[in-house]
Amino acid sequence: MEYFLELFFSGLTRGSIYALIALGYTMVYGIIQLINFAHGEIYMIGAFVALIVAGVCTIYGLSGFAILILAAAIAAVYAAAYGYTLEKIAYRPLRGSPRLSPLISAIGMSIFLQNYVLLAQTPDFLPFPRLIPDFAFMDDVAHIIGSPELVILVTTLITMVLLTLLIKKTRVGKAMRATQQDLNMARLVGINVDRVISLTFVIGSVLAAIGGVLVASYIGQVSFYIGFLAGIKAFTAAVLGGIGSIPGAVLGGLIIGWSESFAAGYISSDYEDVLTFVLLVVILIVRPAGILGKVRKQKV
Amino acid sequence: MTENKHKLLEVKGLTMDFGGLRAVDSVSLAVHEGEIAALIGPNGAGKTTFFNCVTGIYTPTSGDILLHPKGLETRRLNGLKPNKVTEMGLARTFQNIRLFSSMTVLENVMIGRHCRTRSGIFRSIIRNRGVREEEQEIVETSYRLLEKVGLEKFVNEFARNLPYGAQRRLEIARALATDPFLLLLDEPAAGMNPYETSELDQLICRISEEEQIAILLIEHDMKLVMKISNPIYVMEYGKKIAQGSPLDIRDNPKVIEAYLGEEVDA
Amino acid sequence: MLQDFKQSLVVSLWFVFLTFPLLVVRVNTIENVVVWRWSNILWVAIGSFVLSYFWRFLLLRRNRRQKQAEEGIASYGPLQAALDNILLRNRAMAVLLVLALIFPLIFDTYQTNIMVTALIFVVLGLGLNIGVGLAGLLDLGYVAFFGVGAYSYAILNYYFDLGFWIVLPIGGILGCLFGIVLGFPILRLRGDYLAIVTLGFGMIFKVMMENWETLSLGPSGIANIDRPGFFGVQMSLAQSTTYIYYIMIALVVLTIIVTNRLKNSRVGRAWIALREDEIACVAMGIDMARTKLSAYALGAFWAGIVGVIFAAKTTFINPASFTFMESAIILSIVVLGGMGSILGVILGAFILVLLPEYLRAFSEYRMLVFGAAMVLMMIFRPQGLISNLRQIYQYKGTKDKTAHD
Amino acid sequence: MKRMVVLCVSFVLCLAVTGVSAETIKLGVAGPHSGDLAPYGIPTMRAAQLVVKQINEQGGVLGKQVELLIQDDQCNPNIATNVATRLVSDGAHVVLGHICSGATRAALGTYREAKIPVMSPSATNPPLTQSGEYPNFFRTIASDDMQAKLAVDYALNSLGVKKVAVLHDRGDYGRGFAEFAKQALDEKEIEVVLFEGITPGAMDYSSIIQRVRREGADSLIFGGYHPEASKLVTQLERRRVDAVFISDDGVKDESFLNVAGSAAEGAYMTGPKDLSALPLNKAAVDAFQAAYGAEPGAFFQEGYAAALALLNAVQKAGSTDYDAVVNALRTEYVETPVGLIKFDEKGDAEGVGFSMFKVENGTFVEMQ
Repeated sequence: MEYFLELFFSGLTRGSIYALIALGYTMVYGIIQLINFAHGEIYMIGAFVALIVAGVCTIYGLSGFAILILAAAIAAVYAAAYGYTLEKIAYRPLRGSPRLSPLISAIGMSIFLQNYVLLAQTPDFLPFPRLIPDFAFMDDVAHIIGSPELVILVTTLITMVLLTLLIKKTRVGKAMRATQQDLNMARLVGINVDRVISLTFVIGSVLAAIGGVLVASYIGQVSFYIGFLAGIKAFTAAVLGGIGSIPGAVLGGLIIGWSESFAAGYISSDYEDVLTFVLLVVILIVRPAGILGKVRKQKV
Repeated sequence: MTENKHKLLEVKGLTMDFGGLRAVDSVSLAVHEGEIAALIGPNGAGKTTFFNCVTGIYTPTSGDILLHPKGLETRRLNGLKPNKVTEMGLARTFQNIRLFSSMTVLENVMIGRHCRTRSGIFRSIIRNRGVREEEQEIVETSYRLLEKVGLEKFVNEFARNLPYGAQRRLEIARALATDPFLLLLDEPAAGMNPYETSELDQLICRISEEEQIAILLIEHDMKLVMKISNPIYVMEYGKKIAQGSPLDIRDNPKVIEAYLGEEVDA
Repeated sequence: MLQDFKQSLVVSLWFVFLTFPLLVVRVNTIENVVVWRWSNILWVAIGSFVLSYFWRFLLLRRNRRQKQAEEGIASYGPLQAALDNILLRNRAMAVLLVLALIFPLIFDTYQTNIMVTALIFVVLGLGLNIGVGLAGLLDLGYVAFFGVGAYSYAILNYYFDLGFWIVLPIGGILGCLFGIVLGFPILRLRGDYLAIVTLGFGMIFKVMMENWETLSLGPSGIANIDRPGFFGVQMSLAQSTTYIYYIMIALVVLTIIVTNRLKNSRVGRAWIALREDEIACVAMGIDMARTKLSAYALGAFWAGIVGVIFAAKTTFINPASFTFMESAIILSIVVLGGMGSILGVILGAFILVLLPEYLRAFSEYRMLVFGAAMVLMMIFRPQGLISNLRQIYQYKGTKDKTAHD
Repeated sequence: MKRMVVLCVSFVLCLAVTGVSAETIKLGVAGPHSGDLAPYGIPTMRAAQLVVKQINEQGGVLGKQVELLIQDDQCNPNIATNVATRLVSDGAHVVLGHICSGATRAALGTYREAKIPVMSPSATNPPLTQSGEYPNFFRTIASDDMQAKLAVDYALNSLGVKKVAVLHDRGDYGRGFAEFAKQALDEKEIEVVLFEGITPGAMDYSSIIQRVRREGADSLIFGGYHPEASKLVTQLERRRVDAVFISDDGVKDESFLNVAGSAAEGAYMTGPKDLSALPLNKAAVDAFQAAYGAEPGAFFQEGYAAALALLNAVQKAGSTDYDAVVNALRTEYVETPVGLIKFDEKGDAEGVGFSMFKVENGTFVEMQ
């Protein structure tokens, strides 16, 4: 039972990070039906900026939990800026082009950003300063769930609640939902669709950056390459849960996290990635709309 | 008067549900040899859904769609893939034009010949005489069809660069290229000016007479419908509410009620 | 004027802000040093200022072109016009073929070897072009089929000592079979889902080859694969490189002929129609599943064949040779050259393979430039460097009709 | 950016040198100099530059200047074969490289055919020498199986382990190490409770660590590099798993100490014997620091040693004739930063050895 709990919590931790990234995919896809392939790189840039802030602070002698929050805040700002610029440069000029065009543009952007960070910074792994303290009250259960995991879970939870409130309760959220329903209709009723799309990218990027900072401080290292795998896993999560659906992204993230964790714990970790993709193919064949997604009938 | 003619398409109690919504509710109709039948009704009455069920794009919830090709056995179309339906001799056009926009006008029509020709990958690579002859046959037939719909001067244009009315006629030519015996036209006159519309009704009549193709069309332009089609079927809220000759339909109180508030050109 | 200046200034400031942490600060948390590269601010500022002018100019030109196209004014570059001239085209091709044939006699083994790599990518590009360019099926795991071909030769050669010429068709057929088996369940998926699933296949292939030690010898790879044989003649390295070069030339010519014929055939038209509009396509009586599968499997076939040659050329393969990076490079070849355009893809392959090879200084920025090029091509020149040449049809029409008009 | 400049300059220098003197000894240097694996290739390239500069200042080899031919293979086997043909075409007499085992294997056939001696500072894959297929291949680093044997022997004799979990990163190097370790353990009939690959770059490895605990392993042998190793030891500490961490040379990196912090304490790993006390070693490192103002990086000493050994062999052989050079490599001892070495019949360096290291108080301490 304890073993099960251990795996359960490590799956939950991993899954909640996937969920944070998956939200960005799902929100963007919901509005402009585009796989934002470069979203994983935004996550990586978030983590990298946080590393730079935290690194500079520690080198100049500052340290502690507050630094982490500062780093996360700056990382979120930068991720948002990158997400915004990304949309403006690589996707906006391609609205109304054939479906393949923005997708290829997204792949190009992903390759570009990865190599940009590689060349601007370093191809090596860099250590991320340890800023999450070990809480004394967690001591007894630390072998099941440690302090960093607790921080991840709590932060993710707060973020999700805030996101839900934003989407359900605010004017902006309403505009986003309307745009998701029908972009042209939303434009007709006076919603500034361009701004809504930009905002979606910004929100998605902030979520990814939060995920990036959490992971970086949890595993203690960052490299230019971390966005690729995480991005693919998170996208799979979004599809699994039903792309376009926000609770779906969270559910999908958790399912992927758990399935990886339990597979590694009970079966073998040799085929961990294979498992994710097999899951994806099976879901797409059996239920193309995903677990919580709505079937959209194509208009003829 | 239609009883003694051969019945080509027979739809019985066709019903189509989307989730909880019943878009088409047990509609029956028939199209006979030589007829130009029309399906009319207010927007959202389920006409296009009806077409989509018949042509295999949707699988209907219940009901029967039967095709009686002349001299061949009857086939039930329910759940058949669209390409099979087309192969059987039932072609269609689309309400919101669906041309292959970056192919030329001629190539668009040539695509229509696909299901009537046979060259596969290997023969296309070898390109022997049979293939070359078949290819030439495709080109000639397609060009002739373009002449028929009056588009031969656009033959090498990209389909997307055509004027609106010409695009609609190109869709008809493309559908004709599949050698149908029944043609389903979804709002062929939508967006056309009066001159184009009058050209179109001549074209439809010519197709019906010269090619011996029966036609079922959805149309909002009442003048056109009343002029060329008989019988007329009327749908509202997914149900068939009337059928008959143009005269019957014009005086049918149910139809007038359905169109109340809608513009009646007749 | 002032408006433009202001706009560029804003862009420039924005990019300075954007690149500040990554381009200016370099923190090394291992040795605890921070490097401040202030001069980079200047470069970014100037660069983005100038580029923003370019960007606006290009966007403006693009929109103008689009409008012209809508009004039916065809804008043809001189190159495109020259290519449309059949006589000129045939002559150019003859010259190129002769050049290709005498290449190894003029240049040394190294140049020939590089050329072989370029030709391998030409065939890969043409193969992927069938799926992506013609049928519109974005395949991000194309390298897996390449790997299937390479591994089939390596394995058959290692365990059964089978020769190159026997395995060459087997490699192609195996690639094709894998294409069919993998393609069957997934081709119903919409374009972007297909992309991500094929990406998954590419990764699964690599993991399988890493883990399936008994078959693939695991991550350390298979070495000492035989070079192609020529009636048992012992060949030196230079000779066998030249030999492989000619095999590749033959394969490229074959691929060009085959894809060109297919493109202008009933099957090829169906692929293009499928790319344009799936629903209209099935309504015209085209079997979607079969058509998609044939495009996918045929692409896989070429990858399989050329995989065998790749294994014979390097004489060593390991799973690390078949990563997403390779798939991305092949895709950029197709995108850069021009989707659906055979000539474009060939040009794309030469640019992408030879440029980093001859411009060594550039090789570090290779992937950065490829990525940026993919984005820019999509925005400003979606048809690629050389757009698809149009087939010209001969038709007579009905005489009396033309007289009547 | 600086790297870029150095590359360019060295490239231009090469061109310039070619133009001036026709009669030179050409030393090819191949390895990853761009991309994500560049940190493994650049130090060797710089070592070669330092060695050549020094030797040329002292009058060169056999009275001729030494010319460097630097080629970037990006650790990609296909590019490596192209690079090899390039070096052969350019008339390289001896080649220092390649860095990755895969690229080395791919390129070796070409060099063998052209009769060029090749020496790698880092390719540790055992078959490279042991298969006997490449008589032209030498290396200044010990092979994986030696490392694995050393690690296992140490674990059994000094640490007294009973139940071992073996993990690897599925890579060429890591998996090789893990398999040799398992083989050695099987021979000694020690129970291997877990043998599995982990995904490099995965978010975390806590599940597999839970599994290690559940299987009751008292030690964890890992084959791979430091990024994954630091994640593993961190999880071991966090999850309070009481297992000794034993790994390979790929983990013995400053980054490991920094990333893993306190979790690294008590971890064991193999690594080349600490020879920093050797005067030549010190001189090499000092020269590097004078030129670049930083720590040399991975395989610097081995690369330096290989460059010295190759040029020394040419000097001793009296010509660049293949047989003479190979013979010199096998018979003549040479003083290098990794000690006084010569090469055995298979091509492995005699006198290059590995030691066990332990992390104590944030540094690597050599175990006797």
